[in-house]
Amino acid sequence: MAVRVQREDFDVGAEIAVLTAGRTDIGGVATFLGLVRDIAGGDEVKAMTLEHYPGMTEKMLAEIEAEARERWPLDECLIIHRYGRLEPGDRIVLVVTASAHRQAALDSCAFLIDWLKTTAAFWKLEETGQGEHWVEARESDDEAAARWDESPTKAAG
Amino acid sequence: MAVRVQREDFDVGAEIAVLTAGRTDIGGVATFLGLVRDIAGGDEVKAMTLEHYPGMTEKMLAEIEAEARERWPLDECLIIHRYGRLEPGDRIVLVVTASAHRQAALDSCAFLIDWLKTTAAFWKLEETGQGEHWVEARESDDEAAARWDESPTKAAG
Amino acid sequence: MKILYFAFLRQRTGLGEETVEAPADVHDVASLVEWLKTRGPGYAEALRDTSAVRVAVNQEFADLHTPVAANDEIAFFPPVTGG
Amino acid sequence: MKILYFAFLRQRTGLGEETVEAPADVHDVASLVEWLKTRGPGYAEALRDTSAVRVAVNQEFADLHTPVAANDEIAFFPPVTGG
Repeated sequence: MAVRVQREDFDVGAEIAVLTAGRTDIGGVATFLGLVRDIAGGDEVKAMTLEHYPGMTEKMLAEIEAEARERWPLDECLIIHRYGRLEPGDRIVLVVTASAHRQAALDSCAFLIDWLKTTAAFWKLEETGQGEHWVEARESDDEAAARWDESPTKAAG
Repeated sequence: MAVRVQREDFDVGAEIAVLTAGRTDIGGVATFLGLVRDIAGGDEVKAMTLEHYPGMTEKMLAEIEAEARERWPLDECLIIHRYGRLEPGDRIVLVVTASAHRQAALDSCAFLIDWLKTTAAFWKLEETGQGEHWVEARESDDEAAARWDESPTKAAG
Repeated sequence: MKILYFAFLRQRTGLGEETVEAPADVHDVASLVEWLKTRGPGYAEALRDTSAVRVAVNQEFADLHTPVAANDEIAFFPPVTGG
Repeated sequence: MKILYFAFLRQRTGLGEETVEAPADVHDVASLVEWLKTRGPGYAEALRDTSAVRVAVNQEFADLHTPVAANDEIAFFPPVTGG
């Protein structure tokens, strides 16, 4: 169980390997890896700078991770989020959830990434051909996160 | 776009790296990694031998991959499934889906793993303390796969 | 025709694959099954309960009424359990 | 008290963090905002439209009515956009 907010890149395979090493009780590992896209709202994105609130951002991440662990039977859970200046193709966020049952792993991973993409305390400065601008909160993301206010899907095996 | 049925192990990080190398249009990569568990139906599992139908198994995997690509806007899709004798903790299956939008990646990954776990042409011989037995098809898995007969969730961002 | 057996059917027949020359009256899966069962106790045991057996003809799911011909590949196996 | 500014508020105030001694009549977020706005045009501009500003007191989301005291950490930022 871990939450990391860091400037450095991460290694997806190595992170999964650490979580699953020597474990024989984990049936499924769901992973979401977010990358910086070169297009946002129709504009070409040259780079993006993520700002966070050191302390509060981590605290909120730890809280949502605890909520996921309460809602689903998770053996392992890892959230890594980068900050600083990132360019298209760069890794930005990683969620890994591991459970005996695949549905718990899949659902909790989707829950966490929806939360991260909408509610996590980050602010994004995009550099486009039209200059720099701060990204505003998006409606469709809020809707995706709102789906999780319902009760979770039952683990199906 | 690839389907592989192989005896050899695979490297999750390396597979994701190959799919995303040099790409700046992919926003999200969803991954499901299946591992052999040491418990099944209450019995301790010492090992499991997966048998497949060479030719037909691959053909069915290619068909379901094509269906996923039709239902969701995927940039990349990879399915690797192992056969042969596997022990608890061993990697058994990998699904990787990549899309500009995270919901498409998440939903298609869940769709594919549900299908693989229920409908893929594999047969499992489990070695437990009570000897060897062939695993029978499970109801709860069929229900999970049946959910996908409905129309897919709309991409949410 | 080429006949394949998987999982418990492979164990009971004692082989995974064989090439056979079926009699002329074998024209569909049902008649093929009846003929195979006459080939020995392992076959009879494997194919005794056809409700527990699935069949594919040329790598497509089929049933007892599906026609079979000399160059076909016919596979018998239990319901798939998934990966 | 320690005041933090993020994103466009950091750019407009020209600083990410400062420690201030607020006057005695600053007792909640609303009165803190009013006082900060008197400290210069950057502050006035950053805090002009409080509907576009979110606030946290001691790393918990707060609002204009939340009390503030000398040792608190108060942060101003736009609505979060997520990661």
